[in-house]
Amino acid sequence: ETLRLLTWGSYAPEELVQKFEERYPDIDVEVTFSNNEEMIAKLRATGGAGFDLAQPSHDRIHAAQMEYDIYKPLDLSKIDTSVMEASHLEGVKANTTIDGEVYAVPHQWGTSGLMANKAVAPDFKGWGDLCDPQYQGKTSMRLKRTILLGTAFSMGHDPFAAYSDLDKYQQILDEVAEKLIECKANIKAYWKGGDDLSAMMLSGEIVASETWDSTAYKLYGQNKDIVFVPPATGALAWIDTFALPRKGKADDAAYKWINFVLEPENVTIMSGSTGAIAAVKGGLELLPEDKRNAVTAAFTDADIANLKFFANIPAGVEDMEGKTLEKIKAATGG
Amino acid sequence: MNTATLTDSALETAYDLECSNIHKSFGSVRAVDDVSFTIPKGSFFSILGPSGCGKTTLMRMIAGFEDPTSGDIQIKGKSVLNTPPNKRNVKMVFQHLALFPMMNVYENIAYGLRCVGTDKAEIDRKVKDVLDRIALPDVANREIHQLSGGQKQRIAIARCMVMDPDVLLLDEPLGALDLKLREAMKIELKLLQHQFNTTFIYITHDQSEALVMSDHVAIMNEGRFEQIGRPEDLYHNPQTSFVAGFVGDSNRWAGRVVAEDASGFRLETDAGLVMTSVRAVGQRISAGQNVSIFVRPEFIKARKTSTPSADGGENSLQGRVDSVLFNGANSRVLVRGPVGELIEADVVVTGGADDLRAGDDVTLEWSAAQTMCFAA
Amino acid sequence: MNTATLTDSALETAYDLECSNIHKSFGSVRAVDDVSFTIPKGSFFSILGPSGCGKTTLMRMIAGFEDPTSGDIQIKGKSVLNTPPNKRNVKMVFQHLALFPMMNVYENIAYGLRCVGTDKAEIDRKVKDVLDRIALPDVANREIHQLSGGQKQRIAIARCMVMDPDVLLLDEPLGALDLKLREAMKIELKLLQHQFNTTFIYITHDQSEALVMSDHVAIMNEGRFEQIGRPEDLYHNPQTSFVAGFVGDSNRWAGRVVAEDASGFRLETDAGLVMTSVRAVGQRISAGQNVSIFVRPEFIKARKTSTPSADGGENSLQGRVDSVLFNGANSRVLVRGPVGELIEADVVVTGGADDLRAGDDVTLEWSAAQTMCFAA
Amino acid sequence: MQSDIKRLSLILLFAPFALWIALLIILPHMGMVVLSLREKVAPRVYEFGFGNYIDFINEPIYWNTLLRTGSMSILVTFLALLIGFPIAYYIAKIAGKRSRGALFLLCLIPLWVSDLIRAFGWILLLRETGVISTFLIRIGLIDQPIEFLYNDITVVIGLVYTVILFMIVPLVSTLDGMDNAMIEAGYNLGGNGFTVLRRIIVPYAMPGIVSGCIVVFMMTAGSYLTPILLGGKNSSWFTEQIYDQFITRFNWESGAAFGFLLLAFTSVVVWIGLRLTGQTLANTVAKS
Amino acid sequence: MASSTKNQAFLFGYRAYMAAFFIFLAAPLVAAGSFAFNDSLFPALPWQGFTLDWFFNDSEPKLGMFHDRRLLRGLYYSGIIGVMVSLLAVFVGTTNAFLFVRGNFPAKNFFYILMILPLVIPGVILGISILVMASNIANGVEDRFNLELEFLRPGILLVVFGQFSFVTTITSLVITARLKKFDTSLEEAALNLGASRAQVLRTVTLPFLRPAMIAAGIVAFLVSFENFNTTLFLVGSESPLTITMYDRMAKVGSTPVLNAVSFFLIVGSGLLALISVVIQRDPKSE
Ligand SMILES: Nc1ncnc2c1ncn2[C@@H]1O[C@H](COP(=O)(O)OP(=O)(O)OP(=O)(O)O)[C@@H](O)[C@H]1O
Ligand SMILES: Nc1ncnc2c1ncn2[C@@H]1O[C@H](COP(=O)(O)OP(=O)(O)OP(=O)(O)O)[C@@H](O)[C@H]1O
Ligand SMILES: NCCCCNCCCN
Ligand SMILES: [Mg+2]
Ligand SMILES: [Mg+2]
Repeated sequence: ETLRLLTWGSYAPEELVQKFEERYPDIDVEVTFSNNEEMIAKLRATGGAGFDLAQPSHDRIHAAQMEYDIYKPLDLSKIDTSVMEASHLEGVKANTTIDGEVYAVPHQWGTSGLMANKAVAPDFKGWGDLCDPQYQGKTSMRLKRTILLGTAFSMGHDPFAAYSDLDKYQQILDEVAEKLIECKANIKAYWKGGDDLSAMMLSGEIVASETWDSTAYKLYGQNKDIVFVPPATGALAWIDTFALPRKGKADDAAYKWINFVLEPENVTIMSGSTGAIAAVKGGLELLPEDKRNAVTAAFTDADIANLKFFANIPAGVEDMEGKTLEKIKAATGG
Repeated sequence: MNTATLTDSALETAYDLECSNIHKSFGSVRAVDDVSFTIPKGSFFSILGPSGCGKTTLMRMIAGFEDPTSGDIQIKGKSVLNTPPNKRNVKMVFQHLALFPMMNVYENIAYGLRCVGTDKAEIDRKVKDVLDRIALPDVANREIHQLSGGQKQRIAIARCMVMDPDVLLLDEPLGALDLKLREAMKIELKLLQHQFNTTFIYITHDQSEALVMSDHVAIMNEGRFEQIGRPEDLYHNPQTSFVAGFVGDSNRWAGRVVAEDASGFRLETDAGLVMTSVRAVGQRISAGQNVSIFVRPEFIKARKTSTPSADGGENSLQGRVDSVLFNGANSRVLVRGPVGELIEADVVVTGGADDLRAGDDVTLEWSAAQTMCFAA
Repeated sequence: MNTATLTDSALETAYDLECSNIHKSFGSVRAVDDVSFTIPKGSFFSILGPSGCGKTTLMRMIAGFEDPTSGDIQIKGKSVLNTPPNKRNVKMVFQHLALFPMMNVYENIAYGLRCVGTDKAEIDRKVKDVLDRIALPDVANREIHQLSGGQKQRIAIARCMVMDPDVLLLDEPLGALDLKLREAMKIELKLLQHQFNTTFIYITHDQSEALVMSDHVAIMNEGRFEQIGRPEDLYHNPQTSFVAGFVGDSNRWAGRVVAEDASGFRLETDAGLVMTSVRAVGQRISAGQNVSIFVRPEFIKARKTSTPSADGGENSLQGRVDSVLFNGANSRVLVRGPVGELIEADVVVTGGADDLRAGDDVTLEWSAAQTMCFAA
Repeated sequence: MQSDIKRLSLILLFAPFALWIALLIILPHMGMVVLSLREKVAPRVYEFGFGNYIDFINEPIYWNTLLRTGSMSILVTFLALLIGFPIAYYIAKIAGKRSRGALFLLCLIPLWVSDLIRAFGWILLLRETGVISTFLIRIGLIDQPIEFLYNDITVVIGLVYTVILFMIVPLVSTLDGMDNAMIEAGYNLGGNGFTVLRRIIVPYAMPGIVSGCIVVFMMTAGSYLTPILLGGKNSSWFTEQIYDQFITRFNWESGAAFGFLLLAFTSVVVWIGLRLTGQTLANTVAKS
Repeated sequence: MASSTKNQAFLFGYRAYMAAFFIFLAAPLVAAGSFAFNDSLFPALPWQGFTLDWFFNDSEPKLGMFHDRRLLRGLYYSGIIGVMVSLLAVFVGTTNAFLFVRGNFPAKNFFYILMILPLVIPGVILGISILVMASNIANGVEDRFNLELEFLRPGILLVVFGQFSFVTTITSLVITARLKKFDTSLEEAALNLGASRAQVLRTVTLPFLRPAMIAAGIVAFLVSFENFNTTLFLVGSESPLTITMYDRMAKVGSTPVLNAVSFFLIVGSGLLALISVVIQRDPKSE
């Protein structure tokens, strides 16, 4: 049978896939790379068919399931949850329980934050520095919700708290939009994927940017001056999960995959590829050497304590954020 | 004049093709209008008429590509109205030949035989045989585009003849050839017909093709047969003014019968030329009637008025040469007649001093027997 | 024979066009090879030659679309080699007319005037005027595709004539027309040339067009002019065997001079026919030489051997009629001669009893003056 | 009987056509219109209404993007014509018989490579540390690297590149059908190069020009990757908007409305173009 | 030729323009292709030396394209989809050609325009409209009959339908143009020589159309192969190559293996294009 994974780029390294297939010779793994939005869009289009295992982030499950009914509940007895870091497991369960059924368990966690080339931008610290004129034309960001949230924090708001009061949230968004439109002149370009971000960063076309942590770790491997910078207001933390699409046809294989990638030696391989930390006990230690160095170079304990986990997105927020992003994109700044 | 039968006595016996009272309408257009004729075995029969007169339509009905609106078609005495085109033993050479470009010469000729399931060895033999007969024994493996125009022509005929048809239809097959080749193929076609001794029905709007090649010619006009006859009959004894005008060149005038007697008529053209004609057999016109008058340029003798008169004929006109259209053996003068109209007469131009030149005063003479007139 | 000048004395004065020693090569192909000629004002000059002989290339050089490899072209006495085509006052009627399909008749004719900046009212007047002269006063607003073939023809000429050119070039303008129309347009073109009184240079490979219309004709072959002269001269006094064969129909034999005397030659064809010819001015052939022999069918008199002999000429042959090709005034017999070859002779077929028929024994006679021969 | 067979074969031939057009073109578009008339009022609750269209009208960002897409597409179309016409003319009228085929083929090769690869190639060439900038520094023409990427001009260049072949192909085929004698007649009657171009060649080539323009305009307005990958921070393209509605905002209803609006808008532009040039769809696009 | 072309300076300028244009056409492809040989992990300058690893190497990190299962699988799906699309589109293109060249029926002109329409509908819209319809039907059937019509969900079949929906216009136009040139008297000649209708079709008409059908098939295949806009919305888990590459680029990060694939495609489709042109060339027109 075929196990059809709908997952993030690099969340299914070839090495692991081959190892898995060797262990389960009758299972054939087919991987589709995606991201949170596309996962939902694809599953919406198929009504939850076409894939056997999806890996959305913990905050993107509840609303999507409410609206489109694209996942089925997990049978936790088939997963070896004992290896998981309890706080993550509980957090994800809390976020994804609907009518008493659990829809997701954690897999990898990481942060979104900033990165800077310390050789040329040693003082780079917070979200707001992206708009600092001293880096005129040398910064970048991705025009997605992360930057909205980060900027909100840097302006002293707590957007997650405002989720319960959407008018308030809209106000925050408006302020953020104004700030980011103003900031437009300062940045070089909006990056769209790890690829163009890496290219700009490595070539020195930019010196600092909003980033996924994994990309920053990867670049750290290339150039020790490029480090992940947890923003002063706290890095935004996410947990990517395992969830079963409603009409998946290979649940057993999916459970086998979940358990397989949670095995310690596989965790190392996986993290080597993803650059993120497995949500298992001792996940940090299981990182490959270079990644662990990058993480330790980036984070102090205080930074870790200061992580801001993405909160569940209530209905309507996606639209508000979408419009805000469009507004920023369409504004003719610099 | 709608039905016409050949007068030749031999024809009463075996007809290869017999059409009776054929009509064909396309919507309101009467393409073929009550045509009847019979063609005896082994003859070369042409249908000559202006463009759009219905020749192709008639031929397509014989081949089975169109159904007549009414009337009957019999081949070798059997009606073929309910026989589909691929079952009629009537083969056709198309205007643009319609040789199959994706097949070579051999395959083109073998095509029909294959369709009827002839076996391989027999096909080989027949193809070789027919290629010999058209005097192109070595072209079997050529592609069609490697043939000259005249060779293509012959292959198209061979492709039909190998099927041993009762009748071969040819729809203006020379139309696409150039002038010199057309002249040569005229004679060749006639020889091929002798060779195969099959009935040929030949369509053309070129009178010289029809006259030169055919045993019998039907003159068609607006869907009807005007006259059927041997080429000489049509030329010398046209039965209608259309035939007189269409076959051969003519000076043509509209005029009136001013007097008649037992032997003939006295005619006057609208412009005032006066001439006489003899009464042809069966001709029913009478004094006062409007007529069309025809005189062929070859029958008009033009001589300088200054030279002594010979016996030129009953009709005589004075005029002045407007221009000489030199064309070797077919040279002609345009003469401005007494009432100002241009009259054409054939002349011989030898290049000598007594040739007619523009400006010469001339006398035009022709006999009453060569003045043709028809009720208008 | 590469250079040739007209002998007419009037020509020494004003030439509309003068070409001297024109060569044109395309790579290794010599399309035009040392051609020189002059054309006097107001004359109708034709260039007649087989396909591919270089006619179009020559005309395109005159119009300025090609540059001669060497040689000079003068219009009204001035060299135009460095004048671009749009500045030469030489207009051209193209083979397929090249009327602009996206403009109507008026705009087609006005095009050239607009290009030279003529003002609106003047254009109106001129277009109206030229349309009157070509006898199509009412077609100004028609689209091109609404015209008949002959009308298009005339519009193409009008479009040029409205520019009042020094010379009008016509490249086989009748090639695309059908038979009957072509005949009619021949006469019409000549009349139009009279009308406009402009020098016309007319290209064709159809000898009857060239002969009928032209004041002078140049015969072109393989890039060279073989002979220039009046149509009658070319027909009656061809200077080369190419001209003799190309202009007019001929019986043609390969043969040998077996004897000569002051007045002429005794010739024998390869097949063994024997005949005599007279010595033409300047002819340099002698006994023993191989020659091409030409006799035009119209000069051969065919009479039944049984009828009494008239004075038919120095040459006489016995034969039997193989077939009669009836074609009205242009009828011909094919006679199988004493050594088995077919000889063509023109005959008159009246439909009477004394017409020749296949199988008749005939005597063919022609005069020595009408036997043309050229060194082979 | 004959005519029964004829009718039967007509029906048999019509069936695949009808299935294709009805099932894959007409019904889906009708479905899209219907979907676009559904308003989302709560999760899994929809109402019939024009809300999605009203949103579009009320939000200047949307119609600005549409207008921007439209006007840039017109610019791209115009540039493609301007650049492509001489190329097509050379291939059809000036090149020798042999080189003609080769040139035509050369024109076609980029056509067979996906948008993605083309854009990818441009990125490699144009980025600040890319081939062109590096080359210019190397030869000493500039001393600071220049960013050619991420602006509207780059998008236009990339789009022109992507679509120009669809301009050249119909132009070559119409110009090819034009008798050279027509051009020569134009000169012969006294026209200079410009008059011949303006009064003869261009009018003659009009169906090809219009056909090329329609296809190119539609392709440009409907393109996705090129403007996304080459565009800068201010660039936005209407297809991106549609994509966002569908993919990142799961808002199929307004995505469908946008899709319909794009189709309607481009159709109107094409219709106006046809009107202005006096052509019809059947004698332009269909002919080439 | 036009007289202006005799002006040497002008002609020189014109040729220079042509050359510049072809350089413009080739540049991004050459760039995309040549970085396939850069011995670096990034498809970017500086040049690190020549290597064929991105084609043939069999291990990470420089996994060559011929050992990259996912790319090969994408190639395989692209091939499958391309073949299906071209077969379908050539078939319907052929029936359409007969319909519009030979058929006589009311509102023919209107239908003809309908036939052309898909070519000028933006690909994105074709994709989403088909997606929407298929989902509507599938959801409706599921709600009402509790039956899952999997083939209506994004996947190979929908991709094939989506591409087929506009590729058919192209094949129809190509084959129609050829059929218009067909002299119907060839068919009549075959009938006249005794062939049945079916024989005529098989031995005369289809052989005549064959070059156009093959060329249309190749064009259809290439268009399908490179299609992105329509496919994007209809693709399920079996992604064809363009989508695989896009995902790779946008979601994983590109390595020169993408350049290697580009190089491979440029060469491969160039060859196919060459074949299609050669096939379509009529030997008689030479
Ligand atoms: N399929 C058809 N539908 C309608 N009218 C037709 C059709 N075929 C022929 N006609 C009309 O019938 C008349 C006779 O046509 P036909 O083709 O038989 O003429 P033709 O004598 O062969 O002419 P040509 O010498 O030009 O070939 C013409 O008026 C023509 O327009
Ligand atoms: N542009 C060209 N390049 C190479 N050869 C050419 C060119 N134009 C003409 N030729 C060659 O020059 C010769 C003369 O051609 P031209 O067109 O002048 O003949 P023509 O007498 O007009 O023939 P036709 O009666 O067939 O029109 C031919 O052999 C032709 O192939
Ligand atoms: N907003 C949540 C982002 C989750 C990101 N997962 C990233 C994986 C990157 N390789
Ligand atoms: Mg006909
Ligand atoms: Mg010529």
